[in-house]
Amino acid sequence: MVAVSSMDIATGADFVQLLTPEGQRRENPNYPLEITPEEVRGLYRDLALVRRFDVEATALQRQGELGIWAQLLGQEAAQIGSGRALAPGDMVFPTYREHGVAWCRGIPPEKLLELFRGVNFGGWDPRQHNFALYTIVIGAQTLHATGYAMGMQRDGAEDAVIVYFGDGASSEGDVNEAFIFAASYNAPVVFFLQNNQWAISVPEERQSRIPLYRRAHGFGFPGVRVDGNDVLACLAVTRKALQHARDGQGPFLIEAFTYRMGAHTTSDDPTRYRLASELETWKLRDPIERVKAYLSRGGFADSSFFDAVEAEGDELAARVRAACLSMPEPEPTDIFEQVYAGGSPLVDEDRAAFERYLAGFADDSLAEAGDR
Amino acid sequence: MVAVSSMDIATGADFVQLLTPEGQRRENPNYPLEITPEEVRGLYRDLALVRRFDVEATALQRQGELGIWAQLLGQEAAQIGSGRALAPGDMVFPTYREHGVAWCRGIPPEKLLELFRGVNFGGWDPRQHNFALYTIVIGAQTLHATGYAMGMQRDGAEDAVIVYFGDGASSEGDVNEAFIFAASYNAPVVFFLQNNQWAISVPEERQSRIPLYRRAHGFGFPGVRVDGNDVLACLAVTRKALQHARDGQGPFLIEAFTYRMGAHTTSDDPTRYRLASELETWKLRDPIERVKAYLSRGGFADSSFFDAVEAEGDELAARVRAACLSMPEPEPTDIFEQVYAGGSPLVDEDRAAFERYLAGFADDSLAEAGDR
Amino acid sequence: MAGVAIARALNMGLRKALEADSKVIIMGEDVGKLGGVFRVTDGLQKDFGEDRVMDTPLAESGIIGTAVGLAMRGYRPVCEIQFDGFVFPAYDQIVNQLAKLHYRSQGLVKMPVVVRIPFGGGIGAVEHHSESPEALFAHVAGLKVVACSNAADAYTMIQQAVASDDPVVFFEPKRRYWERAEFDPSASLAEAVPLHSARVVRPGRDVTVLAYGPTVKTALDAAKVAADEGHELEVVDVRSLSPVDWDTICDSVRRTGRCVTVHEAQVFLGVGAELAARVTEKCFYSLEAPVLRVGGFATPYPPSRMEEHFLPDLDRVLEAVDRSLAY
Amino acid sequence: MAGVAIARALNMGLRKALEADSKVIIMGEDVGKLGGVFRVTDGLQKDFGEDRVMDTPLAESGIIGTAVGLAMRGYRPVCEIQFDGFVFPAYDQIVNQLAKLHYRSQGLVKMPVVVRIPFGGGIGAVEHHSESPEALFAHVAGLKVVACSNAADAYTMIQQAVASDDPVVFFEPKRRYWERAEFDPSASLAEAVPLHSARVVRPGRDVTVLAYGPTVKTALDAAKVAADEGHELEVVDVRSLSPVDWDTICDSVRRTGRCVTVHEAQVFLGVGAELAARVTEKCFYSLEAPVLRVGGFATPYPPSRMEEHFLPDLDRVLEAVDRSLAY
Ligand SMILES: Cc1ncc(C[n+]2csc(CCOP(=O)(O)OP(=O)(O)O)c2C)c(N)n1
Ligand SMILES: Cc1ncc(C[n+]2csc(CCOP(=O)(O)OP(=O)(O)O)c2C)c(N)n1
Ligand SMILES: [Mg+2]
Ligand SMILES: [Mg+2]
Repeated sequence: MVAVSSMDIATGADFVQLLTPEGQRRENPNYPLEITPEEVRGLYRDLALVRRFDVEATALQRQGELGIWAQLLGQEAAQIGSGRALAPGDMVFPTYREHGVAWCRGIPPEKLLELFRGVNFGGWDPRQHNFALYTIVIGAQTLHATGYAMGMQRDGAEDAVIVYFGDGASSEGDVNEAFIFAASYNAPVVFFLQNNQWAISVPEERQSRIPLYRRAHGFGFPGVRVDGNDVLACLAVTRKALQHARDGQGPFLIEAFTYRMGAHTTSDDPTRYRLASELETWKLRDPIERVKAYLSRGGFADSSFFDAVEAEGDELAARVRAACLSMPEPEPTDIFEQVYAGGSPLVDEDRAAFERYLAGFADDSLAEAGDR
Repeated sequence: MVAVSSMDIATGADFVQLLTPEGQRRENPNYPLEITPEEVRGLYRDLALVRRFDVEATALQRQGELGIWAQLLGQEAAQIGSGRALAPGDMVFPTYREHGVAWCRGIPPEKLLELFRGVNFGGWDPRQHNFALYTIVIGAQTLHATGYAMGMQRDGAEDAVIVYFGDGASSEGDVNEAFIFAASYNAPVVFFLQNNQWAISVPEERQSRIPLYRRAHGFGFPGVRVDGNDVLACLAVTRKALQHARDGQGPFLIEAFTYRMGAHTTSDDPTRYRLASELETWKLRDPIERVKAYLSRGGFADSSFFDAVEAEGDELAARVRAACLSMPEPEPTDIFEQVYAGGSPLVDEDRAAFERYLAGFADDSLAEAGDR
Repeated sequence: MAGVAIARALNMGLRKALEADSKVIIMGEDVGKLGGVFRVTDGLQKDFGEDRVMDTPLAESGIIGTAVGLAMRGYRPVCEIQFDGFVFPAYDQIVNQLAKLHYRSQGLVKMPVVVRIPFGGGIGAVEHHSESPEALFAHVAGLKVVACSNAADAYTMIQQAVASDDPVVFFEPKRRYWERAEFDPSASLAEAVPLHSARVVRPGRDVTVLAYGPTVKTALDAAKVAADEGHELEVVDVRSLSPVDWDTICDSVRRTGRCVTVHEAQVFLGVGAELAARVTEKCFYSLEAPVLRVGGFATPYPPSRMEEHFLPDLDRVLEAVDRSLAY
Repeated sequence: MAGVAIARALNMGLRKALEADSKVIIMGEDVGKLGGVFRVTDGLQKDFGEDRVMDTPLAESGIIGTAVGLAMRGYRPVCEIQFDGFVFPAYDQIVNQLAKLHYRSQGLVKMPVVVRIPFGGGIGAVEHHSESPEALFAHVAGLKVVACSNAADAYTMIQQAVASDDPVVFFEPKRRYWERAEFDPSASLAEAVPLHSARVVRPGRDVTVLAYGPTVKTALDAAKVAADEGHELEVVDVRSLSPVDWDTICDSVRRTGRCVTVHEAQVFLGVGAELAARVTEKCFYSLEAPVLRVGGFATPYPPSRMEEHFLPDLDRVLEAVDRSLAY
């Protein structure tokens, strides 16, 4: 069988890279990138802060403050690069791991904790940030994104949609149907596939025996593979893909080839299915280190800058932690809120019965002085 | 948008044709075909007989003997060419239109009528003919075929699976998941897509903006387009694809580009959505005429042969008609047969109640002399 | 106006909905030039264009999934599922997404999507074309589920469903598509009975018969025969399967003291199970007999030559009525 | 043998099934090296190889659809669905294909496929990880549906399910996976109680409580408390949701005259609806009170911080028992 090892591909030719792991700038005629040191410093700051936030969220889970946490460790460049390519009017459909993209959309990081703490299913207004709720059912959001893009078409809007999904998700029927609808209606949607090489314990080779970006070619639209640990390449390629969509040229698939440096979630134990050595190899391709190297070597930033960012990260972490600990608990009766826009007697009946039931305890505890 | 007109494609280069509409033999280095006049006469007979059968079945529906009929008119070459490429041990998964393939598998044509008359869901033993039941839920059988092929792998069998589906079916998630599983496990399955250019009233352009055979390339296995009205090309390409599967090289997609010359089914009215002129163009590419032309021009067959085949067709039609008219009606209590292999008290209870209920009538009609 | 068939009434209702709100769009397989296999969308693409009456690729999950996205963008999609048996590929998008998004977003994201499903048997079709999956949707919180039984309701209810800000699974009685009834298409929607109300379609004092969709006519036919035999059946068209209008139903059962439910879906865990369980709970002291249920058998839908025996008919309803009266 | 957790008992049962028949194969997401997110298949790939314990691509319809094909080829696939909320992409293959093929082929094609689904809430998970979809399968003719509630049953029932020539949807009580019980793994399967039988797990004369899966423990806890208050609850573990063992259930209700059902799924059209409707029909004259149903509310499963209120607990069971006794 034609199985392709990830490594070969990541170093192969059909692969857009503008900043090497060593921090060297590379040019790519198809993806020219004009960027000022100031902008690169901004990207560094984004990368460092979302990583710091992610570390804090992981710690909060360990301490029992969150039920579970899906770390983005290692995928910062893919998310910040693509997230910073977006225009305000563009709509984003994330999975459950796009904390970095959420950051770019101006969602207060602590809001991301609410779903994982279990107080609600997402603490932000999708319309206000043009950032949909996290979707946990793998692949389902790719169809929502395509439909939303079809709506933009009808509105004559000049915006585009970007939808995130993983290497495992690429196997779901929904994702392939999304490719079909998007191509059929030429919808302005960018499919951003973060290939972190693992679907929990299942390696990407189980999902596809050829590089995933090629999937798009079989559906009749462009697909490219970019170094997902290279924030500059992710920025340049996503900009081009969004422009492609805005120009009425239809869908575009970006495969950001990266690596999930952490566990799938805090419930997962990667030692059961992958070698520690794999992680070591990928640490050498760290998405943040290479930007730091570029900035330092080029004299675009000195230690005072890096220290400042680190300090800012610690403040952010402290703020997030405080917000998490002081997060209000939902009311039991919130269970019955917003099931329907138009309400339902069935829900009202259950709610009334539940309120009587709760009241019953109050009485009990008075009467029987709570002896049950 | 990159919509491609069917016509361009059908005359394009990436298109395997071994017998032109005018009956000229063409060679294709990738698909060499050694075939004797005797064998071609055999194919002609197959083509002519299944068409005659299809015409008779359509007439039976018009006369109220069948609830509905799905005509194969125009797709005879795709089905006979691929069907005659099969070895006895190969397993076939059809849609609801593969009457020609069923013919090649030795299923008595009248058996095909039982589903459409409504006496059962398929009158043959799938294991005896290595021909699964017709599947009406679009695309579902492609996953069954893939799983069956995975079973063959485990058995170390030297057979392969072929599964039929349409241009419309190519949009279903199941079909794309079948491509993924087949590629992932390198299963010995040939995906035979009959692109008759219509999914009821929806043209193939709505399903894909590039030729459908290319879909396979995005999943990492070969896909080729063959002239679906050329029985020799369908035979040669299917043989090669089956060999590819048997040799352990995994899945293969064949797009047989053809045309649905009849209505979708006898319930359909194509005049509502397509031009008569389209049909005229395709009559010039008739799958049977070109074989007749080849045989006549080459002096491989004379009128006595063609007359004999026609006579045989009429006999077949008469036999099928007689069998249809004398088909036994199912018993009302057959409803309760074979719901479960292990039986179920729930079914038994319903059956008992129903039998009491029927018995009640018997009594009534005696007592009240049937005055309800 | 003169007698109009249910299929035509739905077409008229959809046309009104398209006229009333430019955000309403129709999508599905063959809904365009063909006008749907039952012609319910006949002529609509011609008059409203391909952007508003859209033939889709052949993929049900894709139809509902993109409808969800269109709804997020402010559109009001009306999706046609060609036949009952073909809704299941879309089941995940309906149950996990369409039904839950309003709740998950704490009311910020509305899902005004209608999923039209021709349902039930009796048309001599091949397998998968005669299913009655309504209970599989009514059990899902977040969805509203209705079934129309006559042309007047079809015309009104489809407009009410499109106007609803909640997702509505709309079941159409396939084998009754050609049944005609008179109604006034100019009557104001505002004054129509609410979408989620049941209706007594024939008053009677002896036994309450609960039916919906295609079996309402069956129940009415049974009531006629029963009347000759001296039994007055009160036939209630349940109309809304989620939420259910318990007041109308229980008011009837309290008067009759007896209740029989009728649907084509298999009895086991069919809608009749909930009707029986809750009616018994709410009307326990009024019931002279257990609620009896008439419906499909605990088997898959059989080949069409046997369907007349599978489908609850007048006689099976009367048989249940007799058993109820025998208590 | 010493106390074994349910997850471990299932693992032991699957190992036995793999040893007993070389045609048995396990397939699903992460069932290989990881051993499943709940470790139910822990170590099985290592011992039986990748051909028999197979990690699949991430596609549920693909898992069930290929399992159907493997079954046609003579294999006996045991498919793991990682969490209850993720079975819906496979719903079409389960309902239209897996459930119907034996019937459609007039018994020529057997479908010995097991679909394992960890179900129910209470583990503090995020959305879609705490669903109770059992009624959506029990309503489908052609499927058999069971739920285990303890380690001994888990060990036996999974082996019986794999041995069944019919498709079995096998529900595992997620939040009880770590509950331990003692049992004899060497006991012969032939002498075990049949897969589709219910069992009285605690005798009592006052009220029959019907539960299955995770709520059996809830019912037993409630029975203890009720006993202190002088009420003897008879707890029946329904075990098989399709077909249901009516004899055991009705025998109990006829003795107690009162019945309460308990499950996590929403009450509306949940399995309790069928239990209530049929028990009422079969035991009408023995019932002192209507069958009362305790279950989830008519809402989607809420965020985990609220789940303790959503899940039927000891107090809600006792409250229903009190209401039943008050009739
Ligand atoms: C439909 C569905 N099936 C299974 C799951 C369980 N699950 C959660 S994440 C995951 C793996 C996803 O892998 P991938 O798409 O590569 O995304 P990643 O987590 O690597 O970012 C699985 C199987 C799910 N959430 N939804
Ligand atoms: C899942 C599903 N959706 C819809 C249908 C209704 N339907 C029957 S045939 C058909 C068109 C199929 O087109 P294609 O796949 O091209 O096959 P063809 O009939 O042209 O041979 C449709 C939509 C179905 N049978 N199954
Ligand atoms: Mg991944
Ligand atoms: Mg076609």
